[in-house]
Amino acid sequence: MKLLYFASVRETVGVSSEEFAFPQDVRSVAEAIDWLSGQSDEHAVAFHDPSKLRFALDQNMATAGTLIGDANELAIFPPVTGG
Amino acid sequence: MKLLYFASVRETVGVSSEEFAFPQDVRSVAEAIDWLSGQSDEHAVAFHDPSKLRFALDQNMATAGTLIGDANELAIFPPVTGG
Amino acid sequence: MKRVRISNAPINAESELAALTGLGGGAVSSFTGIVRDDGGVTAIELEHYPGMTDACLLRLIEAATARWSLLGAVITHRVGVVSVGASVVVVAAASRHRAEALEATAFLIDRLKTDAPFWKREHFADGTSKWVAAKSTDDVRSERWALV
Amino acid sequence: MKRVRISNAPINAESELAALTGLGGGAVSSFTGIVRDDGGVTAIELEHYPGMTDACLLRLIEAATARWSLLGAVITHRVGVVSVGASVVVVAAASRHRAEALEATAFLIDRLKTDAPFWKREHFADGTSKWVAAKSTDDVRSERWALV
Repeated sequence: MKLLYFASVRETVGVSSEEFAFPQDVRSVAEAIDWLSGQSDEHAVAFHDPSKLRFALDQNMATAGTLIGDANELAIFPPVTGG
Repeated sequence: MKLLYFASVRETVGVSSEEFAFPQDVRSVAEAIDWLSGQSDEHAVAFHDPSKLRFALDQNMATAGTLIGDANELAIFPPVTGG
Repeated sequence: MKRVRISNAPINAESELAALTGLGGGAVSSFTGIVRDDGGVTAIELEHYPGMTDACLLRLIEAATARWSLLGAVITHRVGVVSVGASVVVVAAASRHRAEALEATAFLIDRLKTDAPFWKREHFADGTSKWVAAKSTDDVRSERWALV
Repeated sequence: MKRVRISNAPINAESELAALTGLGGGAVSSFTGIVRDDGGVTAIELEHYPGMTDACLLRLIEAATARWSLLGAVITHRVGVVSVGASVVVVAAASRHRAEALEATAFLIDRLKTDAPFWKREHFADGTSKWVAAKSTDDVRSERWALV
């Protein structure tokens, strides 16, 4: 699974992109966030409050409850502020 | 009193502007229209249906019931179609 | 910045907007009305009430400014003959945030349609012409803005 | 005519509108978002999600076209560093009659604010910078457009 981070999430994690093979029991976006939080102190800080994060699976907006299925790309970012 | 006519009203009356001294009993716009209708066949045709006319007194929108008072200019025209 | 212009010459949205983008606000909204080729129309001819038109349009801007927090608003309206595809009217408003500019723009064009003393004559390819009738839908849209 | 552009270079409303005024419609409406000098901001820096941005903006135009009878719509959005006073975004819509273009323009900018993957960082005169927080008022405006 390709992970993409944007804006403050990218800055906190320290990279804009990385690859992980999630364990079998990671099925939803929320479970992925929980698992990612264990990967480093930076991940833990970046993902400690999932209510303040937004997600996209294969470039479509997703929620914490969305199942990952066979998606290839999970993007994690703060609420958008364009326009 | 200076009379101004616009668009189809101007074309029907045949002039864009004229002057009249209204009699004393012409107090409202409706009474002015009624009196003007008697001035010529063209006036009669132009003003036969006041519900299809709009009015301005001294360049402010008025209605049939508006009193003429000491206004100097009465404009009579069809509903506006700008924009 | 409040500006009203009655123009015999072609107008374009860009120059009308330029004055509004430099006012320090975050939002500029505009509406441009264009002559449509409706049933063979080749041009329209616009008559107006010269003494009243400027004052009427300025009153619309004053009303919009009283109702919304605007940094500026402009209305430019063509008179005379305007060909199909050319702009008849441009209204635009600037504000700090977008809601005000968007609403004021809709208000200005809706009220202009029912309140400003302009009359349109359509010219057709066969040489005929006729006055355009006012639309009841314009009255409905204008009355939406009545303050309750 | 549906067009989405992500631009590193300055944008101006005029060129964005030009394509829409020639579609035969009677109405073109536009909104321009401009960088405000809020509390000493000198510029903003826009990051986006390159793979997703174009598709997201095009989906917004598709949604507007499905909802209103439009002849065309465009969205152009800056990325990178944008100075105070410069345009960040232009959205515009063309339609036969004005109601559709006006509503679609408001819809496009309201939804862009909450749906499109852009993030703004503010740069200040003292050399500091910070990410802009999303506003709950933007959510409220976006949700107004939910189809009931």
